[in-house]
Amino acid sequence: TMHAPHSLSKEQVGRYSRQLLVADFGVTGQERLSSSSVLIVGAGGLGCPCATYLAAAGVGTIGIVDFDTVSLDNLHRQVGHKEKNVGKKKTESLRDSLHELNSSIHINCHSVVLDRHSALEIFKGYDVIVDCSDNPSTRYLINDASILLNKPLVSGSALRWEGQLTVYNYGERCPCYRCVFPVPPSPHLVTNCAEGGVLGPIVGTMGSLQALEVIKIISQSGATYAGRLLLFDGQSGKMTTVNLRERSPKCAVCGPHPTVTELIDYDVFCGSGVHDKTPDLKVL
Amino acid sequence: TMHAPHSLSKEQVGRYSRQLLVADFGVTGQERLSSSSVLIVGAGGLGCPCATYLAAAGVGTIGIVDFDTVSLDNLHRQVGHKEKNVGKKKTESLRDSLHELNSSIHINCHSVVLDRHSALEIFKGYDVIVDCSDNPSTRYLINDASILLNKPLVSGSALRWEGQLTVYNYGERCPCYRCVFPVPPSPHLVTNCAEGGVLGPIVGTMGSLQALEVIKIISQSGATYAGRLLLFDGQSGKMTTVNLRERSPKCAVCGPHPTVTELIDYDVFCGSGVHDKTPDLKVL
Amino acid sequence: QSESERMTETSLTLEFTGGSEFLVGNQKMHQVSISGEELTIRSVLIWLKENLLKNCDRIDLLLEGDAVRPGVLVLVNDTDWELLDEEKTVLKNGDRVTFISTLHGG
Amino acid sequence: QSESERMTETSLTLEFTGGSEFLVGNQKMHQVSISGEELTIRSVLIWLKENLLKNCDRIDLLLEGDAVRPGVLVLVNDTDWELLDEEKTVLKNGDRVTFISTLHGG
Ligand SMILES: [Zn+2]
Ligand SMILES: [Zn+2]
Repeated sequence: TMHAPHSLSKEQVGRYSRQLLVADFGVTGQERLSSSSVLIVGAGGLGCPCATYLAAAGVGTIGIVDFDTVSLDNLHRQVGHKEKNVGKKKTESLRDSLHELNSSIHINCHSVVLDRHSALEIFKGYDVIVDCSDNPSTRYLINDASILLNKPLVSGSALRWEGQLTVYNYGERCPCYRCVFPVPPSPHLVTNCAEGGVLGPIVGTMGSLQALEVIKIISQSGATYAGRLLLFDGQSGKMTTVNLRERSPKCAVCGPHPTVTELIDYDVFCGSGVHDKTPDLKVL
Repeated sequence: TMHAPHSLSKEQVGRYSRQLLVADFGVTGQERLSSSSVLIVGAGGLGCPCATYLAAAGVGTIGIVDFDTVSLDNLHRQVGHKEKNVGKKKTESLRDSLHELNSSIHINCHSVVLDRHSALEIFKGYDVIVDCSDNPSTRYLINDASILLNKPLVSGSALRWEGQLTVYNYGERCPCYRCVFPVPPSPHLVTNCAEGGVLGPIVGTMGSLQALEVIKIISQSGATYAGRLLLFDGQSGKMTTVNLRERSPKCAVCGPHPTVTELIDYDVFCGSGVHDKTPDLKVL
Repeated sequence: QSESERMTETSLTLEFTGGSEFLVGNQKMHQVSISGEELTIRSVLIWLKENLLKNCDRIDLLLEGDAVRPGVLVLVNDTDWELLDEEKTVLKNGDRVTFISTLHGG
Repeated sequence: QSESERMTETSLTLEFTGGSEFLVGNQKMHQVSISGEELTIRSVLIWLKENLLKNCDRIDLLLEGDAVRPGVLVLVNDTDWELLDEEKTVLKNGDRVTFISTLHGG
C-alpha cells in the first residue's frame, strides 16, 4: 500500500512514516487524519497531551477553546504550556507549542467563554469534539452542542489519582452525556482539581487515550469506547471497562422527543457558574 | 498538613499546589520527589512523556541517556522534541523542553552509547531507573545494571497499537527482566518501531504510566506494577493486568547464585548491535 | 446463626470510586454479607445508610434520601444498572456493586 | 460424535497479542475445542502447530521446535504459566491461554 496512489506529500510520508507502517492505520488512516478537523475544549491537563498527540499525528486542523490564562500552578500537569507564558492565553500558549512540534497543520484559537451563544458557531467547523473541560456546566453545554450538530464527542475527566473516559454520540445506539447523567449534580457536591488536586501522569494518560479515540474515529479503525466507560485508578493501577446503557428514549437532547432543541443557560441548569474558583487556595 | 513544618519553598508550594492537595501524595510526597533523582534511558516515544511529567511534578534531578539525534520521523510520537531541533542531540533537545516547563529542577544529559563500560557509572547517581529504550540488547543491559546497583526499574515498551508496562526489582519477591526472559529472542524475530511502526498516543499513554509508577515508588504511595504486567491493546481499548512469576532462584543476575556479576557484552549476548536501523525505510 | 438465616444472606463486594470511597473509611473494596430474601440494590442502599455510612456526615455525596444522587453511576459486575433493573435489580451471592462518583476535572 | 468423545474435549480461548496474532489470521481471540484426556499446554502447542499455524510460514515467531520461543510469555487466565506448571499445566473447560510476544520498541 505504500506505493499505491495517495494524496500524501513527500514531506508527509517522511514525517509520518512510523505511523504509516502501523497495520490497520496506514496511508488511508493518514489521509483521513490530514483532512480532518478536531476541536479540543479546554487547554488544561487533558487538552495539552490530547492536542499534542493529535498535532504530532498530523490532524489537519486543530481548534482549541479556552478563555483562561496560564498560571504557575497549572504547570505540574498542563505540559503544553511554558513558564515564560504564565499570564498569557492558554489557547495561544498551547498553539505555539503545537506549531513547534508540527508547523504543517492549521491551529485555530478560540479564546472565548464557551456558552450558549458561542458554542454552535465554533463547533460546526469541526469533525470531532473532545471534552477536556473541568466542570459539569461546560460538559452539558459541550454535549448538547455536539448532539445538535451530530458530532462524535470524546470525553475525558480526571481528579486526584483517577481518570474516566468514554465516547458519546458515536453510532446509533451510543448514549450521550445526558442519557447517562440526565440530572446535573448539586454544585456543592462537585470537586474540581483546584480543590481535590490531580497528578500530572493521570491527565497525561487520559489525554493520550482521548487522542487515541479521536484517531480511531477519524481513521475508522479499531473499537472505540462508545457505549463503554474506562475507569482508571492510578493508585492501584486498576483499569476497568464497564458497559454503559444504550441511547435513552427519554433523553432530553438525543431522544426521539427532545425537550432541548437549542442550547440553554447551563449555569442555571447546573446551578453554578463555570468561573467559580476556590479563592482560599489561590493564595497558597 | 499544609501548615505543618516542611522543607518546601514558597515557590514550590505555589507551583505544586494542585498535587500537594492529592490525598496520599501531599507534602511528604512532594518532599520525596523534590529530593529524588530519576534516570530516563531513551529520549524517544516513551522517554518524552515520562520525563515531561516527572519534570512537571518536580523530581529534583532527571538524567537523560540517549546517543541519537532528532529526526523528522521521530516527531509524530516523540513530542518532547521540536522541528527546529532536527539533527540535534535528543538529550539536549528534551532537556531544553523540560526546562521551559520547569526551570527549577536539575537535568543531566548523558549523550553516550549506553554499554557495559558506561552504564554503572551513570546509573549509580540515580534512585530510580526508567527503561524507555527500544531494543532487547539495551533492555538486558539496563536490567543487569539496575540489579547490580539494586535500583528499582520501571520498564515500558510499545509497538503498533500496543504497550506493555511493569516494574522490576522493587521488593523482595519482585522479578527482574531476566527472571521473566532468561533467554534473549533471536534478533531476526524482534520487530522495532522502524519496522512495525507505532502510534503516538500509545507511547504517550505508556510513558505517562511509567511516570506514575516512578511517582508511586518515590512517594511510597499506592501499589506499583511490581510483579504485575500491564498489557494495553489500544485498538480494542483493552487493558489487562497479569500476575508475573516471582524472583527466580535460577536467575543469572538477581538469583542467589548469579553467574552475571558484572556487565557483559550485550550485543554478543543478544546476537545483534543496538545501532541496527532499517535502511530501506529510512529513504521513504 | 441457624441454617435458615444463613440461607438468606447474600455476600457482596461493594466498591466505591471517584471520591465516594472517602465516605466509607477511604477503602475502595468492602466485603459484606446482607440478610434478606431477594436482595435488591434498593435494600443495599438502605443497608449502606444504616451500616457503612452510619457515622458519615457527607452522606449527601452518595445518597439523596434513599436514592443514589445525580452524578453517581451504579454498576453490577461492571455493567450499568440501567441495563439491568436499576434499583430493583436482584443481587446474588458474589455480585459486585460499584458506586462511581463521576469526575469533572481536567 | 459419541458421548465419550465429547467428554474428552476441552473448550479453550486462545489469545494472541504483541504481534503473534499476525500468525493466526490477524485475529486475537480464537475459540477452540481440543480433544484429549488431561489436556496440557504442551498438547495445545502441538495442536496449534497442526491446526491454527498449519499454513503459517513464520511459525518461528511463536515456536521453536515444540517449545515456545524466547520472548513469548504464556499465561493461563491472566497468570504467568511459571506460577502454574509451565508446559505441563493441565487445562480445563473455559480456560484462556494467552501468548504474548513481548514488545521492545519505544
Ligand atoms: Zn442522550
Ligand atoms: Zn532476576
